[in-house]
Amino acid sequence: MIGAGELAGGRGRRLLNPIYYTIVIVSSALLGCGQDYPQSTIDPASGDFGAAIHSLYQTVFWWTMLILAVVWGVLGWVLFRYRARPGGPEPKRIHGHLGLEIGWTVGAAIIVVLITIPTIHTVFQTQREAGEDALVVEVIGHQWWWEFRYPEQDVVTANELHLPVGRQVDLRLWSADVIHSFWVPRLGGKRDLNPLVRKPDGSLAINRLTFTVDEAGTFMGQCAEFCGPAHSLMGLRVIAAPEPEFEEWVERMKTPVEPDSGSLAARGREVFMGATCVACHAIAGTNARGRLGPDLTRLGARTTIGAGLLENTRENLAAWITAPAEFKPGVKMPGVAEEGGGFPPTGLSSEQVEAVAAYLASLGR
Amino acid sequence: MSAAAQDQESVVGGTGSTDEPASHPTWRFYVMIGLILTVITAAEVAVFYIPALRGVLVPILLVLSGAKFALVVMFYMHLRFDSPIFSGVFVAPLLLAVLVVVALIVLFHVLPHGMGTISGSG
Amino acid sequence: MEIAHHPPTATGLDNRKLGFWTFIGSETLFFGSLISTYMVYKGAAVTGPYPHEVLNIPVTSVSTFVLLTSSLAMVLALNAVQRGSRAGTLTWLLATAIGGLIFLGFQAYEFTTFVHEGLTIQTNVFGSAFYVLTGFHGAHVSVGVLWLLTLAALTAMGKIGREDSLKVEIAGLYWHFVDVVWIVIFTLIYLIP
Amino acid sequence: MADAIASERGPQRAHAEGHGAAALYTDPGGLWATIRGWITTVDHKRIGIMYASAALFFLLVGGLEALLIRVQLAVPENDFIGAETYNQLFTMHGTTMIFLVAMPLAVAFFNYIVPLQIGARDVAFPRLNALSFWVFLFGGLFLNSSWLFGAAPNTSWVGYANLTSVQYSPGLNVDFWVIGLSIVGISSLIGAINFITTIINLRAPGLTLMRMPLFTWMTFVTSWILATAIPVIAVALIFLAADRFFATNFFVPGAGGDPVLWQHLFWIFGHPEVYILILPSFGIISEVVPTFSRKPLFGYPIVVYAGILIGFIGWGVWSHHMFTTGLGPIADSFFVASTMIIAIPTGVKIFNWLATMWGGALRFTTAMLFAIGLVAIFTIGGLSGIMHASAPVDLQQHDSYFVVAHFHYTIVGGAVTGLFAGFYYWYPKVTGRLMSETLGKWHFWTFIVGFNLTFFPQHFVGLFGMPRRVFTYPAELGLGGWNMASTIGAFIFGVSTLIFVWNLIRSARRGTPAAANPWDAPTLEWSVPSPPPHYNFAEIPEVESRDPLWKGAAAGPDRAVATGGDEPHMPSPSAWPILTALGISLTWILLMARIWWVPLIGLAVTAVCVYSWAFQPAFRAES
Repeated sequence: MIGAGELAGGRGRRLLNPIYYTIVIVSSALLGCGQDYPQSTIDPASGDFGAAIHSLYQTVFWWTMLILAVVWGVLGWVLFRYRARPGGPEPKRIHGHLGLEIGWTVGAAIIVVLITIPTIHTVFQTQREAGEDALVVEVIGHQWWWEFRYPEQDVVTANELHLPVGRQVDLRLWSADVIHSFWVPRLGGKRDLNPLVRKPDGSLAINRLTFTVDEAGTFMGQCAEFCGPAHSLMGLRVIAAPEPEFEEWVERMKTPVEPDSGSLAARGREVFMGATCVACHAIAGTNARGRLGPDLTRLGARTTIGAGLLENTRENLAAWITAPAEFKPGVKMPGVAEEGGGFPPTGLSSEQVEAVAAYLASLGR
Repeated sequence: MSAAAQDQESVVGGTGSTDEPASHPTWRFYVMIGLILTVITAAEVAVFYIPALRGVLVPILLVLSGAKFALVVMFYMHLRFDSPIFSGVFVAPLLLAVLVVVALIVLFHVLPHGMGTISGSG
Repeated sequence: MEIAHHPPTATGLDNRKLGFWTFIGSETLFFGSLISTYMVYKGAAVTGPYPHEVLNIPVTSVSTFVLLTSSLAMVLALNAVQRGSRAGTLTWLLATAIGGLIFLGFQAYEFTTFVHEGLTIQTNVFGSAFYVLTGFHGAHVSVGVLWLLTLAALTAMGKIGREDSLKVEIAGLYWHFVDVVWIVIFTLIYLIP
Repeated sequence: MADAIASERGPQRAHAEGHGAAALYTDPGGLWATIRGWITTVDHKRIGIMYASAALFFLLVGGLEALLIRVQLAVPENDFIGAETYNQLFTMHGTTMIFLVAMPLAVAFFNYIVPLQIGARDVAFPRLNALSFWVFLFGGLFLNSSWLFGAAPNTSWVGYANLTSVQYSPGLNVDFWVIGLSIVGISSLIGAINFITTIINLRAPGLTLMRMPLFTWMTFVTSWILATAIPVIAVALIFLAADRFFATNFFVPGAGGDPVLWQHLFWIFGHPEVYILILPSFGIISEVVPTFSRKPLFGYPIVVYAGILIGFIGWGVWSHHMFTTGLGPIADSFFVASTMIIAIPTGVKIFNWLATMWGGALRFTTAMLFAIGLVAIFTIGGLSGIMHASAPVDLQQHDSYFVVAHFHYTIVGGAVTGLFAGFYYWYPKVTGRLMSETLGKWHFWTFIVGFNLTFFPQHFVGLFGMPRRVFTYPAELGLGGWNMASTIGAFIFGVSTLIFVWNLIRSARRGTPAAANPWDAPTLEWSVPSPPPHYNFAEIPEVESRDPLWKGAAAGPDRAVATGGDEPHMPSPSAWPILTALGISLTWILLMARIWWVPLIGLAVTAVCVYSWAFQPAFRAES
């Protein structure tokens, strides 16, 4: 079991991580520059789940390296020593040696057992029940974005998962359409989001994932189960912050933002509320209560739009609203001139688009 | 028709020979098996309607139908008298099939997937 | 289909019979998968009709009995052809085929009744799993009936003699296999609640 | 070196020339007679050649798809091809390489080599053998015809439900996939039953099971896996087809269907499928390594039992493909344990090959180089396999490029490398000429460089967090360099494959003529002339040991070739296999009409063909 204390100071530990160290040195030598890998699985600096997996990975890694060294060593020796030489003796035609064969069978079996025991230990450790005071977040996969619901806080958001540092989280995962998979490599392994299926007792089966983040920061992740045309563009970010900051974020999410009257944003708000936007999108504190698309509450505060696709700027918002399919193939959101997801084109003028973009950008304050 | 098959013919189809009585059952024998099969089927249906046996219904039915299965395969399909190779090429896959059925029942009903649940209305 | 001038096989067994037993072995996995699916989906149907509302045990018991009896007729046909009795072969082959046809008649009756009661292949997972499983079994029975009728016709034309008993034997293996599959289906699908 | 071997056996050359490839593989009466001869052939050797040719054609198609994939991924945020085309490419690449290349290439060897190795004149059911091939070919062509409609399958080779449902994949793409695979599956099933019967029943006198060549043994095990695993995927495909064409609910969550069932059924087939791909190559190199070490296989019984054990345990490990599905810790642990167990027999085989070479006199022919390449490269794939057999570790590696690297190391580094060894090894038997060793060495070394440059970096790409099946990746992941290396490697690999194909074509005409046994190999196929006469053996040999030709006990060429009118009577050609194959394919394809009775037309065609077939005698009096 890995305690929280051992997990502190991720950066420092990375230097003590021989596999990471070796690969980065090799890759730097080959590629000519130092390189940072924000989605690395062998640099899980920031949580108990990732650390447990990584420690197991190291055990397995070194066993396999040992086997590889033996096999390649013997192979190399054999190829060198026993190559045919002119005039060499005819090989002795031996058919086997029971002792040797039993030897390497037992040897292989012992290594396998030595890998299996810690594996099964970690299987149970990483799938243990979350504690009573864990933060519950419902993670719902959609083609091709993430919905995050905080039932205890009564907050809904999309594509950026805010978590408190140091508090256990209890993710409850399922899908609204096809199978997706939640994966934030630096926080730990992935878990599928399956469509809801009735169990024999009448309840609906969901998946769970429990871990604690130990370091503040932004962690990149993305869908890891092929889910259709825009599977590659279903990114997510986990934003971990100290508990007080997280509480502040929750409060902000529950406080409606009113654009200044007469501003472009105010006009945008009018356009938004009168257009098909509200059929799919919700903004807390307004009449927009659609549930088919991402919740846009405090959209302006997000770092990206379109599930990690574009930087969150007013220009990008306008471009996205105008023609989302140009950025994301198969997207279910209609554009100004294209239908999408069964909805007709929005037919907004470019001024209206600008106004809506201004309104959405203003939701960050 | 290969020579081998003809050889077989003389063993399986020969009449009047008594040295290997099991290898060519008479029609009476077949009828008897048929009667047993019918009786077992009747027993299965009867068991189904007896309320007192509800608790042990499943094991009883499995045993009875297993018996029927074995009777047909051993006697009507002649595995009992034929080359063990035929039994081999049938029984080995049959065991795999049973494994698949049992494994899937366990994986869906005993250890159902999904590490948690939400209420049915959700 | 074996090579006529090939020397006796390594095992002394006929290629066709061995190949056919292998095929039957393979078929156990086919029906095993279909049956597993039915079992997996037991109780998963979200809307009715549910199995206990439509499955008719008495009627199916009768059709099961008919199919079992046809298996008896099948071994008697084999017995007859091995004895060289053309009349006996023809009679029992036809009896087997008629048994199969009656069974198919029961299945047609069952399917129509279910559809009237609102259970189609599209209604729920029970309907899907039930019709696909029993439908594939029924398709096997149909192929068997055609096969038996072909053999009967050949027998009537005098083209099946004692030396051809293997042809009847292999058709018989198929028929009995279809029968044992039904034994399993009847128990697992109809009788076990 | 090979030339020297060939000329050493001067006395046998006369026979080789007397039965030149040209005489064996053309029919008197010109081009049309030859074409008719091939499409109606029931000769296992011609069918083997057709399997290999078709599979090599699909290899070029699948390879081209791979190169397009690599171009798209060469740099981050590339827009060379769009998401939709990319998704079709990677789906078809996987489906093609597994079902239309690796499997049929192995079957090509089963066809050509197994009857010769066991001293038989043909397989047990020559016409069914032809049917297998034509069904495979039609299925493969149908699958690829989807490109013409711009509707190639696009939901990956595992086709996970419920993405494949009509609701989420309304186009024809998945229709092509489910129908194409169903047709190809029928072919594999028929072939498997044929080879099981052949190997049990047609062995020459004295060739007991424990004297059978390893390649024949692995063909036997593989055929068993096929005969038992194909029905499971068939059922899964039937469910998917029923969902799509008849609106059933097998994988519709809202109606109680469970997409996870698809995963189970798919992998119950899919994991044994891995052994279907690898075991034939294990068999091939278990022939090649002893021959070129001039030593019998070390621990023959253990290698045989290990093969059987792999085939059997392979049935109990499927859910290790589903560690992220959420099966719970008990099921996960079970599948961890069973998967770990299967590593043991695999490791044992590796050590037995090493021990075979130990103390030998190794001749580094191209065939031997590829066999050594298998031992070296497959080991990496096996070891990365152990990594993700460890379920928690797999939670990071699953569906990442690490897995892509892993299975290319096993399937290309293992299965395909073994098949290459088989080509160089048995080519002289098939054509009467050796493949060029010079081109062979070029092929081998470009393969080693290209393959490893392509796939080794993908381990890192995966460990650094790139999921598979993505058409693009953000530059900030820092993976551009590794991906570029991979792409360069892929092109080297492509060139290497072209060298191989060129070697195959060129050596057929210009290769050094080969004697009956150019490698001084121990097994029966080398006792007959190269190429063998159409009846294989004039007199069926008697076998007294595992290495009949090394013991000098088996038939020499004088017994292998019939003189005058003494030729054994072989089964006659028939057009019914190809016509029946058309009927079977048509039945499936007509499902796309989505009208319930239309496929019955195909069924009727099939029925007519089957009846005509059944009443056509296998042997006809020679005219």
